Amino acid sequence: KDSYTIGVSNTVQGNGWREEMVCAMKAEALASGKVSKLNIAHRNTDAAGQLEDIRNLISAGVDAIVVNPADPSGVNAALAEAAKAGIVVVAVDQGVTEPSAYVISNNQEEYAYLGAKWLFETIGGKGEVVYMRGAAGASADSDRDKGFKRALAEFPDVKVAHEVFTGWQQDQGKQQILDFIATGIPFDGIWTSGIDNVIVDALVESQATLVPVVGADNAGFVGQLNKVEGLKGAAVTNPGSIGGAGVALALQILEGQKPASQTVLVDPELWENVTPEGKAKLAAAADPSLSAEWPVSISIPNWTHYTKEQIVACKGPGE
Amino acid sequence: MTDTATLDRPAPLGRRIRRFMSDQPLVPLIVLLVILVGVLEFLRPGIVNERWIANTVKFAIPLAMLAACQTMTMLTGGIDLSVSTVATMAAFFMAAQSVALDPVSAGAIALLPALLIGIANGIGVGVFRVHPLIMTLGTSLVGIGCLQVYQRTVIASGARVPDGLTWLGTGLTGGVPNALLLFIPVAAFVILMLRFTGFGRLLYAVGDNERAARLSGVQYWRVILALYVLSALIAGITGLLYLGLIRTPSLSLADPLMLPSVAAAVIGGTSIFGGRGGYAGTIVGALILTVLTTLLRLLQLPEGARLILFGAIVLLVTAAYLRLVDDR
Amino acid sequence: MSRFLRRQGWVAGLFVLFLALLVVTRLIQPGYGAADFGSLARAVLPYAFAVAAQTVVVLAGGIDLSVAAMMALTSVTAAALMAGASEEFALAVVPFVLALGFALGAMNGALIVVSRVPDIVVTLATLFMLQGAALLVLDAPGGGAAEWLKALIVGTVPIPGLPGAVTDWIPKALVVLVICLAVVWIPLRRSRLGLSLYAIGSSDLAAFRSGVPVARTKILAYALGGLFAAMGGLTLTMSTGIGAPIPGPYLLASVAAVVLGGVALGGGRGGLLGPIIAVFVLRLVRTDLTLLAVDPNVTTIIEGVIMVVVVMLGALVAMRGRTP
Amino acid sequence: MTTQPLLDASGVAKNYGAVAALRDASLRVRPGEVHALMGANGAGKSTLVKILTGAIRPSAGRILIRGEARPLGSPAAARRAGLVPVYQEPSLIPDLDIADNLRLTGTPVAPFRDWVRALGVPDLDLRDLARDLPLAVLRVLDLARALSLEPDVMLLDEMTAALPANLAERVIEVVRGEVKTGRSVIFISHRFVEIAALCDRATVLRDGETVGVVDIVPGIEERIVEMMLGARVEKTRVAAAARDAQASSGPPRLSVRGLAAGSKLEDVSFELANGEVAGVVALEGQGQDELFAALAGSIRPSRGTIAVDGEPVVFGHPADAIAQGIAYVPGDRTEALLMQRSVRENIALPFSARLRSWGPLAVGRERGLVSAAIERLQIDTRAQREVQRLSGGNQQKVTIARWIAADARTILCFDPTRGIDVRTKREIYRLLRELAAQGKSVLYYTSELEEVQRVCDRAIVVFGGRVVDVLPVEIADEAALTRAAYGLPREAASLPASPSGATP
Ligand SMILES: Nc1ncnc2c1ncn2[C@@H]1O[C@H](COP(=O)(O)OP(=O)(O)OP(=O)(O)O)[C@@H](O)[C@H]1O
Ligand SMILES: Nc1ncnc2c1ncn2[C@@H]1O[C@H](COP(=O)(O)OP(=O)(O)OP(=O)(O)O)[C@@H](O)[C@H]1O
Ligand SMILES: O[C@@H]1[C@@H](O)[C@H](O)OC[C@H]1O
Ligand SMILES: [Mg+2]
Ligand SMILES: [Mg+2]
Repeated sequence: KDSYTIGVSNTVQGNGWREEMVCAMKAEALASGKVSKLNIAHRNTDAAGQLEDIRNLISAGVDAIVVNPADPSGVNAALAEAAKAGIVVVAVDQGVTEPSAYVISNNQEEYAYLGAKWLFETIGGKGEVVYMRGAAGASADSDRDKGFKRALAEFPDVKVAHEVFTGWQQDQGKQQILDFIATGIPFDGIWTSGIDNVIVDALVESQATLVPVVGADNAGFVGQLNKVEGLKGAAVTNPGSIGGAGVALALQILEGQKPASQTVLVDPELWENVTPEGKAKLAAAADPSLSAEWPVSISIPNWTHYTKEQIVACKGPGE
Repeated sequence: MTDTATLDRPAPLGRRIRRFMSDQPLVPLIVLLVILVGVLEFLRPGIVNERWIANTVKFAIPLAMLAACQTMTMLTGGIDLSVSTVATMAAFFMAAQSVALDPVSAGAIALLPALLIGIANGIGVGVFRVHPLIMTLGTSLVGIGCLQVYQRTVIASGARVPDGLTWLGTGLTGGVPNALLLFIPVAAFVILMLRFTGFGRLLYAVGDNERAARLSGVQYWRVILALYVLSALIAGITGLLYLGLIRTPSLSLADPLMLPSVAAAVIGGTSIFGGRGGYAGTIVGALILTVLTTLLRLLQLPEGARLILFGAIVLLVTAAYLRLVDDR
Repeated sequence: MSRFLRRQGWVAGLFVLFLALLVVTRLIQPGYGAADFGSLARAVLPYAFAVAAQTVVVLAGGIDLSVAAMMALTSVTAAALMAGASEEFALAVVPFVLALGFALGAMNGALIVVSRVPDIVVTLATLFMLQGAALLVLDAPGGGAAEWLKALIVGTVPIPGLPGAVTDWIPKALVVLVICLAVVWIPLRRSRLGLSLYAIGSSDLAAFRSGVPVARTKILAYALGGLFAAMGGLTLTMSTGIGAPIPGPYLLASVAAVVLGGVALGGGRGGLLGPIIAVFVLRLVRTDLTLLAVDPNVTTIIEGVIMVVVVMLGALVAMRGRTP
Repeated sequence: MTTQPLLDASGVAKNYGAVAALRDASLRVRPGEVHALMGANGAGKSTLVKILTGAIRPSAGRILIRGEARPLGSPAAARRAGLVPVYQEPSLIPDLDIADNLRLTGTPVAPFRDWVRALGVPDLDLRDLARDLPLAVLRVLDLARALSLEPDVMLLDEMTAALPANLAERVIEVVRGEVKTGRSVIFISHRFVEIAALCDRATVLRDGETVGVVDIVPGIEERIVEMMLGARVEKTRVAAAARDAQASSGPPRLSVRGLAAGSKLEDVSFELANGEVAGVVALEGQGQDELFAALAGSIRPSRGTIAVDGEPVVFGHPADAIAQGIAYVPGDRTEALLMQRSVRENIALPFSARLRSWGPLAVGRERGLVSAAIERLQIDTRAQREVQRLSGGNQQKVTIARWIAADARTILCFDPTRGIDVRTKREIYRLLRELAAQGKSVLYYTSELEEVQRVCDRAIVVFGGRVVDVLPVEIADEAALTRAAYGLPREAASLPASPSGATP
């Protein structure tokens, strides 16, 4: 069969990362040539709303569902119903505990650990850091918190001077750091959960000391790591294109090629602008043509098959 | 002729203070603002410096501007829940159009959706008499949807924040935020408009008693249409300024300002039922909220406790203020 | 008859619209059946309780911006209490959480009465406070739910004497919804208290002069709102098996459905049935849009347009009715 | 007096911010009497009623019921103490039907029905929503509800003000019957006829103080007025200059042909000349509301034509009528006022209405016009920051002052003296005559028939949505007007030459 319909469920709208994820799904579906229709439920909602969306997709009779779960266990009921109806279920970006579902995900704990460890090393294993988290209560945030704490435990002389939730909102993050800078309390580094370029902006605008900053591989931040004079920092990859990988995995399973394990973790990479190798990676990754909120890793080797034009065009089959 | 003329004996001090407050509703608000700043300085000596003030003002301005929209619409008994969407749309369109166009043309295009949403709100509320809460919520949903569709074109073309906006949004001149260059005229316009123009009078009039206004020849729908268009345009301009301040055109850029913009107007003494209030209070309200946010952040509380305190203080301030000002 | 049409015409119209939408759904997806209707009923649950909460308060002349936050708090409380606890323990958790909702609602009402600050402002403040409290209970989604509780809304109810073809279309979720609402609403509607509630919404001065204890009634309206919100919070925990501290999209949805359901914002006019049917209509519209695989971004536009257009139509109808 | 008073209030005071609404009011009511509470506008009558019935709390004072202090903290408590009011404004819940309204207040249904019938409303459907009923019926229902609670003391605050003559009469009769059973009634009205017909004694308030208690005997009227106003007032007779409306040259200011609107106004034709005050007389619900609303541009007529200065016009909005110089003063002042705004803003409101005056205000000019209007109407501006703090009479003056300031050429006054004291009434009569003398024209609906001869040049009588007679002022006494208002033909003897401007 080469005309599958695939359902997609996502519960964060208006976030650059998630938009890239959806575009990657569309591009992969188109590039594969095996998908006749994508049926996308994409809105701001909670686990209960996602249950509704997944059930609507089941009603629509899709062959597979690719889901970015609002919660690791909160949507299990609907995922189990889908599996019972013979639908292939793939979770991307974050895991689910439903055993019948396949998972292809960024390793969120590792993401935080890598960046935090680099930061603590860079500031010399001691000092005060600002810890700028994501949305309070979101599961990606709590996974990352585990990674951050693990790294922190390895550096007993590093202290958290200030811990805040940015809510993954640019303006919140910017105001928070400006407020903190204004207090005059010294700090030696900043770890962010992906709200990164506005933090660098704030440091520059307020003429504060440019301390090392850790962020994600968002286009804006990568550009800054390349260009901003005196800025030390690292981008940890967290590809939104994992969505495309999810579609690819779903298609493989539909074609009868089950993966060896239910869970495939894509490990993050860290690109810093201190060593020549890091600089080279950053220079290669930089893509000023992308929207600042889009992660630059727009494809995942061995998984996705579309071109940059295709993901940027953001068009699925039949569009 | 004043009320005092009828008094046989001097009123007790408490009542005199109340009457003073009632005539000068700004005074207690400013006192509160000063107290909050005092507390902040007490908690972190040295924090209140030139840089901090500039920073606070910078962030209070967009809030105060969106709260201008709430003030004006609340005076007529309405509310404008589409302001954050309108601001975000303007910012997003601006950033997207600036890649190819000069800032002025881009700005004009960016304000177009604001104009359209304003007209739709005005017609819905003024002509069809849809409840403003619902109407502006609906157009806001439509606006967000359009933005999400539009957003795809930006992925291909990229986005750019014009330098002029960055200068306006983030720049300081001699320690004073450049944003005041935009804000002072806007604030003066709103204050003077409300106090000294026929249109301002009509806003109070339709908010107080729409029937009475009608019997005096006031055409409700015209007033409301003009009002919501004006509100949307101010929101749009706020979006442009905010883009200059945050410098990332995200799809939820101005959302966090939505509920605080209502709170700022309310704290500033504008009645949500219409007919009473003004913009000067709102500006102080916006400053109070901004300082309060900083204060709570510095307390280093868990997020949950911070939210609880924030809500409690907003409520307390509003209640105390009403008590103080309500001379009845 | 004309009196019925004038008072219930809107609700009847909504119901017809719902039936029409069901037909449309069958046309789009010929396989749409009882199981799918069950899914709809489960999706409706939290919205229906949110809108019930909003309806009582709006009828009494108020508005409650804190419903979604209240649902989050009650949901995490239930989930946190039930996590790792025995099945029987949940028997105590349910009434506790309902009482909590009732008490928090009463707190909303009392704050409004005591502070004399407008409802919309007080509940805006408590929105932040309740959300903060939810984060203190659980700082991330988690907790658990008793199996029996989860099972309460799964499947259908076999009713002796009725053929399976019929009972298949009576999902448990719907039965739970109807029972929970009816147990509170029907006695209320018939009591003097219910009248008082409409009275203070219609004109609090006239109500006061008619001897209605305005403050007490207002507090009670909010308390009932809190109770319904707690039921909504419980259904969240029941369907997801967890509690999430960040409020879902229930506030705006509840206000929209209240208005679509023919309840006057401002109080005194309308009932509970209209808003509940409105919730079904709105959920079914989403189902249809998903079935049609409409571009998800366009879906938001369509939902917004529907809301505006339906309310405008209602306004037009009302205007026609006024000028004979 | 040896009988213990049923109600004994003394030293009652109430402050609203800076203004003392009541300073030192006392009121003693015996069992079985109808006790009038009188006073000029702003004297504090309503405030006293509200205090006595638990609607507001006094700042000071002592209130005894049958010699005992009873709690009066809420309307419910006052009711338990036997005090039941009928307030000036209807107190039924608009969105509840009548049956539910009764249930809410625990009113027994059967007696209520009987009272409603006795008060002259035969066909009430208990399932009607209160909001759908006309004002006069609501007033009657309020009274019937109070009556069925069998109170010891009933307080009627300007109960008859909004009633047409026939219903007002019924009310008087019923109240008179009620006191025979030993209950007492406190009766507030600005109509001396009613006071004379009904009351035993009167307590007179002036500036928040009780200035006297008198027995109602023939001729006491002048004395009460003196006490109310603190000075003697000349009683003016027919103010209308006997003048010939035909004499003014040019087309009539307003001419109405075959006008129909709403369900009540069937077919009305008449002309209003420049410099004329034409009275409109009708029982409740004969289409007069629709007539005024149509002329004011508030509703669209379904048939007929309106011409202004000989030119046909079509009004889609009050603004259109105002553009033609036609202003409307509604009977219910809450319909006309911005209660939270200042006297000045209220008066200046029409200035800003038009699109071209949305810009900066002409502050100086506005102040001049407004203060001239305030001066001319002698508005008490002590509490001018918010119109809602003015007394009823002063509020009413503001609604008229607005159109004096706007220099309207034609004023449609709908019962403008409803619930207003004698002095203010006379001021308003004088003002309207002055306007007429300046060539302006006034259409004047009144529910108080004696006003016609005081202020009008002729009376247009409407019955069943049609003009049934036009009486010249000389013969338009209460008896003649009443006959006409009930649709009866004129008595042969008084038939004069056909009046000018009569229906063709
Ligand atoms: N809320 C208020 N605030 C300030 N002053 C008030 C308020 N209410 C009443 N007053 C003042 O108290 C005085 C008495 O008012 P009240 O309405 O009791 O008089 P009244 O005897 O009913 O007069 P009228 O016959 O004109 O209605 C008036 O001068 C009025 O301006
Ligand atoms: N709940 C209230 N809060 C504040 N002011 C009130 C309230 N109720 C009435 N008032 C004010 O008190 C004054 C007297 O009111 P009331 O309705 O008794 O008088 P009125 O309409 O002047 O009476 P009337 O014309 O029948 O003599 C008015 O100025 C009114 O605005
Ligand atoms: O990095 C984040 C991603 O992992 C989360 O799931 O959605 C929002 C993103 O910013
Ligand atoms: Mg009075
Ligand atoms: Mg009065």
